[in-house]
Amino acid sequence: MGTASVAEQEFSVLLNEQAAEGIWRAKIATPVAASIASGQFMNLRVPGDGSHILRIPLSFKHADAKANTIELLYAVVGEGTKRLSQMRVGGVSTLVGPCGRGWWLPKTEGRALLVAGGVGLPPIFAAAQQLADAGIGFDVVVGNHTAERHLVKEIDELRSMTAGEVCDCERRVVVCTDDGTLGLNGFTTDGMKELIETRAYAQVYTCGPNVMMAGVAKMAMEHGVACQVSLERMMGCGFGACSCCNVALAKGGYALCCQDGPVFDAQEVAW
Amino acid sequence: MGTASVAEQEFSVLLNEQAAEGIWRAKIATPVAASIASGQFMNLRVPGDGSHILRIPLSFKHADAKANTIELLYAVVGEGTKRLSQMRVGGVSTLVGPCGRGWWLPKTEGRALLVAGGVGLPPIFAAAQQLADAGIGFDVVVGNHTAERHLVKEIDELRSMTAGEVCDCERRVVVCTDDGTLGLNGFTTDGMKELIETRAYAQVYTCGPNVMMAGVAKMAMEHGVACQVSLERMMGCGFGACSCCNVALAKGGYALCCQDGPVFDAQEVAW
Amino acid sequence: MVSSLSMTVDLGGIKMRNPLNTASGTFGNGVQFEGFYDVGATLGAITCKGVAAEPWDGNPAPRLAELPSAIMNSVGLQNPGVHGFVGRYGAYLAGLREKGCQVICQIAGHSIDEYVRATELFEELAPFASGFEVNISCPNIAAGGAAMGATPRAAAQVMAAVRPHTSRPVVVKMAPHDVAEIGRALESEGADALSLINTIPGMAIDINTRKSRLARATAGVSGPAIHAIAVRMVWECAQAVSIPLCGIGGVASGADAAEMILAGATAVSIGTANLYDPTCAPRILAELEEWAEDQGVTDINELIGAFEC
Amino acid sequence: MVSSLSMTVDLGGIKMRNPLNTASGTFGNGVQFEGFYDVGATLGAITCKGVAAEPWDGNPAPRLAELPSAIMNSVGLQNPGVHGFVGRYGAYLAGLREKGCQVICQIAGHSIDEYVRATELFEELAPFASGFEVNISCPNIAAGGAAMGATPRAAAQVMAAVRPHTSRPVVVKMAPHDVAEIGRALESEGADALSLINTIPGMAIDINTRKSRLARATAGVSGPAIHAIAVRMVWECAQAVSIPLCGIGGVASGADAAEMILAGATAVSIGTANLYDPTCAPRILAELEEWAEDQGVTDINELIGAFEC
Repeated sequence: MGTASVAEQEFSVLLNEQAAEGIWRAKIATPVAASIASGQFMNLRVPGDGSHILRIPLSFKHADAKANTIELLYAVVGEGTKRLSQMRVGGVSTLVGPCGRGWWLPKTEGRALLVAGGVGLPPIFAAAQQLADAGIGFDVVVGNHTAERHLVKEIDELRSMTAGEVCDCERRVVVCTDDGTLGLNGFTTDGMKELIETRAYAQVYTCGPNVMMAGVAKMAMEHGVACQVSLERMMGCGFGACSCCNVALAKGGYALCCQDGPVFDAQEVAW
Repeated sequence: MGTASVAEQEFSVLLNEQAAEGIWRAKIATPVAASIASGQFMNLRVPGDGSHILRIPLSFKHADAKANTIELLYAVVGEGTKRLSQMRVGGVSTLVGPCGRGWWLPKTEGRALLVAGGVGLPPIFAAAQQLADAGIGFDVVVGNHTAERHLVKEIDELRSMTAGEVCDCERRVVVCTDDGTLGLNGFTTDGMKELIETRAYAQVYTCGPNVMMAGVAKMAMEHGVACQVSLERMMGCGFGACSCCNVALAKGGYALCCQDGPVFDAQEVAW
Repeated sequence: MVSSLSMTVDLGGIKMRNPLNTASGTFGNGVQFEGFYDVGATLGAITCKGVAAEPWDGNPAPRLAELPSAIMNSVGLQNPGVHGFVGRYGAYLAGLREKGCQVICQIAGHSIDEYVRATELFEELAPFASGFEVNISCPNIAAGGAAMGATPRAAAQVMAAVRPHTSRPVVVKMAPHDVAEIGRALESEGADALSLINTIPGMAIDINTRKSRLARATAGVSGPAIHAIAVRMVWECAQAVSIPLCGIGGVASGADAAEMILAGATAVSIGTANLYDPTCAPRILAELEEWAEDQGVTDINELIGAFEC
Repeated sequence: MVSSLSMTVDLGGIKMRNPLNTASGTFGNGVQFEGFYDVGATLGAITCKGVAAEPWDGNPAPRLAELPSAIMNSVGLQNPGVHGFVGRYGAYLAGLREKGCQVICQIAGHSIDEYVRATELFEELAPFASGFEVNISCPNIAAGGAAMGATPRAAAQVMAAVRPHTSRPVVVKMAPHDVAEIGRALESEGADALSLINTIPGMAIDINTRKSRLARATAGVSGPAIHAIAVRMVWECAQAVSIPLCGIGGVASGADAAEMILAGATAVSIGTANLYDPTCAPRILAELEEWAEDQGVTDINELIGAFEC
């Protein structure tokens, strides 16, 4: 059972500030930084309101195993993330993790294409780091509704990220907005289209709204490229105890997002 | 209906600090300061924890109608008062008030005896101010388990309070502790005994633990002195809507602490 | 745009200007809220505290405990009897009627005879009553109360006994169990409407004294904690009967009220929220109107039972 | 001082080292919690997820909603069938037995025949099972589930059918209604113990789409919000039967567990709290022991049903 190693850990807030419209950037100190893998997630308890009993599942942007710190990016969408955004530097609580199954490296030689929509960026950023560390080249498509939602800092970091990478060809980072206020005027699938039709890829990695991932997965399969998707579900526990976060499978039946995912082979999922 | 004038008002925290062991002193700005009378109370909403839906009924020490400020003293006993003690200066919320029926002046000529036990001090302090303003002489007995619980500032203020008072004879302020760590070693009833046996009183005012008030009321009646008691009950609303804060009456049946009290003629109450 | 939206509903003959009502026992008799807002100009109806033919003292203290997102009470229908009630509140309640707010008087009893006697007295003394709510589900009284509404047969007997004594609309306040079966029995005996749910019996034990935290062993749980349970029971009852329902249970927002309406409630009562948020009714009404307009209807009645299964 | 206190209890033949059990469906099959604490060395028993003779897919997504101080789920007993269950978890569960933690396997079914078939398979394939819990109260499956436990007669039929097929202790998981009457019926058909309550059916409606927030119209409410209701039902059931009870419902602290014991529960299951506070069990056990010592008893059994009315 991969989940048997999930533990409860303390965390303390080192940084917690707005990064873009509705998006917050945080840095926490926690021992889980040493064991969490790219694409896995944590389930955070945000103290304060006893009427909201569930934890908040969060993917992460970067984990520093030496410093025992984790960088987070999260959208303030509901009551829980609002309370999280109000946690002060120095505030402490607990998290459960490392949770689930993360990204895996391409099974075949070649370049990777990363497609991030909205707050799907953090796990995509972690995948980029993983690829860079493995010396695998990649291109990135980052999409948002509008310019104000874009995480300029992360996009710059994606452009300059080099750790260990053997640069077989120049990396392309395509930014798009639904309203054309920044970069390509269109959806991430539009940005993905021109890349996948002009470059060869061994693997597509994607995270974002479900409808976007469905489109990305479809396009990847049409081009015969393997595709990994990082799914999001409301979760009761985060470690396989309650079976509430089910994901319908193409072969029928369900998998659990928290335990069998959040990263799935796009072909396994019933879109 | 005296309760028909109860309204919801905003309040903001001007001061909120520890005053003694387990006791906090606060000052709030609120329009209710202009209308609340000595011995009445407010029902405060303390923001933060949605799982605790009830407000917190609090008596007060002093209301400044010109400055629209109210001074509070409260014991941190439960989850609600703990959250209240964590409210920062500048924090805002709402309160319901003015609630209930407060102290009334003695119906006959003469001196008053005030007996406060533990956190029963705030309404007793308000009564002292009311008497002083009316030029009525009074003595005070203040009791606590131990010295660390005593509110030295308030005791000094009770000694020096003079506004309008015609000093027919020197005021006595008797401090007692159950453990003898300050003043008289004994209960407030011990302090009360020597006063009521040596001085003539027209009215006794008391607030504190129920068992103490029962003893004070009994002694007052034995000496033929009228006695007002300020009772405490858990409350659902604070303005007579739910009938949850019932007080058993000597004649049988019940009154409501929030509407018919919190101040009662001791003879009306079934002790 | 509110002008183009009709909010009037008909609760079994009680014509309400809007669906908002108050749960008996959480609203005093209205006058306690006049300092918070103009009751008569705001609500569709108020339901007064339960009243019996003769005065009741109610239960000993303590009557209240706080629970997670809820409270528990065992007031036990303390009331001054019909004569005392009419004497104290009659003039005020008649004034509410004049302002367009319906007044529902709640009838309490320990036995069928007492329900009948109280109904007779109300008929005689309460011309201001728009209709009556028969409480056969109070969990906090020894005889009568919930016992009278525990089975379809017992509930039907009370309704059958009360029915001949008034021509005004009769609503029956139901206990939180077997609402479909009991609802059908009440409808067949001539109930004009049903209100549900009453509080859910619970227990809170002081583990040090081993005694109840309240004076009685059990008491009624109410508040946001029971809202989802109440919505489900309203939906179950709506499938079973054709008379209108008044949805009650943890309503603290326009969204909560909208859920009740979608589940099949014609009217919605605000209960426990009146106690801790006494100005909530005008806000809830505004939120409800805004929702109805967002739904694109011109009449709130189009949304009653519009839940899509 | 813990050494002088005996915490062992007997749940209808299932000898537990302490009263702590886990509510089926909130604890996976135990192994998911090994990273939080040593399950086998800590708990008195675990109750596994409900398993049927053949695999079930469970309900579509979404299966979960958050409510005030509660959650609502409609998992619908997704399970791999007895063969799959034993294959995946048998070795682990046998290990728990060796550590002194009892293993209660939960039996699910859509019909009496399916309950019987699952029982037969467990008898054959699960030597590690200390006993069985028959789930006749799952609110989230179309056939079977709560329907099988809705009436005393239906509940008794399931128990009567299962009883001959195992000599191991049989606990029956009860729905949150009519617990006295149904409890007596189950006792008379040979149930060794009863566990209550299962989740309380509720509804949460998305007022914009007019559809349920979950894939099914209704789902089961659990968590602190229902604790007081559960304690009351345990108390009602304890008055009605002489077999031991396992108290379930919103237990999140030693005090919550103590209330269940005082109300008449021999064992106490931790449910929803396992999900949001997965390390709570050792803490709750320590708090329970501290309370028992404060009460001055040398045997926790002295406190079962010690509520003073």
